[in-house]
Amino acid sequence: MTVTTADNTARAKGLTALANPTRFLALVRFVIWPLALATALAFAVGLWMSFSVPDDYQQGRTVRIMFVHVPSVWMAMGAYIVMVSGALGVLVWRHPLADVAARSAAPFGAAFTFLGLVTGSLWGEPMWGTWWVWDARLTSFLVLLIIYLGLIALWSAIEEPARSARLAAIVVLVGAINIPIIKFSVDWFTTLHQTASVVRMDGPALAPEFLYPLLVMALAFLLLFVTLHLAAMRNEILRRQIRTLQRKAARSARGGAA
Amino acid sequence: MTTLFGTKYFFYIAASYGITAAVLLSSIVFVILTHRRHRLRLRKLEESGLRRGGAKS
Amino acid sequence: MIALLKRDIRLALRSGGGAATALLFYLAVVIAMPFAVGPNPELLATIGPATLWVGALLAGLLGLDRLFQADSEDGTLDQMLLSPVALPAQVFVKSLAHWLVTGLPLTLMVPVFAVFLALDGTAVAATMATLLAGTPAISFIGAVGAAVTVTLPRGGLLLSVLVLPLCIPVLIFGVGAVRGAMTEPDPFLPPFLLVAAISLFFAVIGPFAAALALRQSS
Amino acid sequence: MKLVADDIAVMRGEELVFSGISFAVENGGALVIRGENGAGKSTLLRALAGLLPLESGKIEIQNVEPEFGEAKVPELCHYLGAENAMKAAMSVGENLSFWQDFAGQPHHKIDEALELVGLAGLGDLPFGHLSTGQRRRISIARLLVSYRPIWLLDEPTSGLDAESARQFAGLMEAHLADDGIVAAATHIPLGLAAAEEFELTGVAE
Repeated sequence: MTVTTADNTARAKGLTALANPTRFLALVRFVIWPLALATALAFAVGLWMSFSVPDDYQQGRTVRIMFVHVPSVWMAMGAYIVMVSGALGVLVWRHPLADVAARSAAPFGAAFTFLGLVTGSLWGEPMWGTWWVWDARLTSFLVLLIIYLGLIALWSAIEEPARSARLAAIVVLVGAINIPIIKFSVDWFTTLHQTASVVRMDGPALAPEFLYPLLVMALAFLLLFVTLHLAAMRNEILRRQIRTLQRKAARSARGGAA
Repeated sequence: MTTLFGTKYFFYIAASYGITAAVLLSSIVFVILTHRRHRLRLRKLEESGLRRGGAKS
Repeated sequence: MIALLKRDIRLALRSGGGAATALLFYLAVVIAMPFAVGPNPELLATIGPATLWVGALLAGLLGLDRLFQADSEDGTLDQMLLSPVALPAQVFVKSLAHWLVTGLPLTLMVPVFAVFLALDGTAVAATMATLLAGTPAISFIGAVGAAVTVTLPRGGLLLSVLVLPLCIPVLIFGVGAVRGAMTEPDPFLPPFLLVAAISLFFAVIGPFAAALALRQSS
Repeated sequence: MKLVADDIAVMRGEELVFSGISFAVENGGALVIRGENGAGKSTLLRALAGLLPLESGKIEIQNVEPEFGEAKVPELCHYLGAENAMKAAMSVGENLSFWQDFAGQPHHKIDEALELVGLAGLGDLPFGHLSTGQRRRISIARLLVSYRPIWLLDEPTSGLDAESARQFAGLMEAHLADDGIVAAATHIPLGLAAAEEFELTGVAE
């Protein structure tokens, strides 16, 4: 079985060749270790660069938090995009792995959103003097976190993967339609209550020596997400196989149909 | 690099990197552990039940 | 279709129906606030509209999980799925019935509650207007949550987690509009129109998404 | 009119419930679907009614009489499920008149239908106060208040005593005489004169 050297961003979702789980599991086993290596490498370089960069004259040392905050925020949104494409895969193309992809992306999406919130609040604290300020970005990420947790609860609440796939896909899409509305209302809400100093989360136009570490860290986060996502998809497929075997064992224990 | 530790911001930077590392590492560990657990249960089921397709991992 | 609307309203008004409980819950929320915050009128006046809005949102969510679950349990949902009438239209009618029985009465009760919360004329008018425009959105978004959780035993909890984030824009613009009416610099009309726009938007999206979800659970 | 099932297979969740099922029921014909529970009798009826997607094969109505136009299968069927589809808080009359308005094609009047199931005069009694047997007969009355040529019945006589079961058999005979079609899943004999039997053996393991 010749596995084309799929580069790490070629998700299994789109390729119909990978529709059946067995070939997908083989691909994951083939790709997972090089990906893990690349992730570790990217993190090493990223961290080294972010610590060797001089202090930013405006925001003092805390700008280093940006190297962690901004990639988390990007990946939080990236995970939701993965879920939306998974949801479309389920509802439109009925791709068997689409739900597996969407379902395994959700926990990491929630983790990155949580990280975005924590690092954002840590970054702002010196300026604002409090741990939480109803700043537009932080607020919309808080709402995104609730949406993620709701989806994770929905996926685990419904026993049958076939049904939970389509129901979760509907909620993912309705959520996706809502995110711009929420973003718009939160921006309006926060600009109305003008806080003392609005911290510009994505920072002023970044001087190049800040941009490179940021991009490398972002790449590291992306590689990590891809690796974890593929591994989580593998776990999900194994979980479903276990479930099928258990039901088969239960049925044969009942003597089965005539 | 050394000047970094003396400043009052050190706490915030350390905290944010620390929490990020904690969350990311725990996700990695979680994924690996569930993978091992599933493979174990799958092997146990294999002896008794019919193997429903899926690569030998 | 009209029959469905009439039946649903009649059912909700009957003793076991959700309408009475939603109104009582709303009363409880509004009464509790002054006790929690203290009696001084200015403070009450500023948080009055917010209390009425949050109460309306929570009371709306309260009755939603039974919107389809009752029909699913007694077999009526099967008949709805079979009927030649388009399912989204039926969901629209059921959500409308839910709004007529929870959202509307809450709005009409605002002048009564205004007395407890020391609200003046403009505040009452603004709150009623925004609630009238905003509570339908709660019913229509809630219908999606109700349809998704129809087969789950404890669906109510999951429904609130799924629906609450989607209702936040309605809450923000609703209360924002009322504040706009009360304090001079802030605008009343733009947020008010946005609330109405959101309601209309979900009057279309909600029933289709809910119908799709109901089809999955047959 | 002929109700035709052509090599249909249905999945419930991830399990294949049955496959390769084919049969046809003519006007005035009745089909009794037998099989122990779990063999998929209810699933087959729900698939016929269009409540469940078919894994393969197809269900169609052949040579439909012109007066039905090109109505789809679900619009030509009455589906009587295990549940009675009635609201306990509403009276019997309100329930039945709701179903008459909702389903369209009014057939018998409410009181007539109540007569036919032997519950005349219970119109304004809340549905919740009835016994299981009476409730079942009211849900049968629902089939009478609006007209559908095809009756899909899932354990129709559950909870009925011998007398009401006989009465129900009479109603079905009347429906068949009126060129209707009946497909019932049950293991209690329905007492119908001419009824094809169909054994559902479930999936060979």
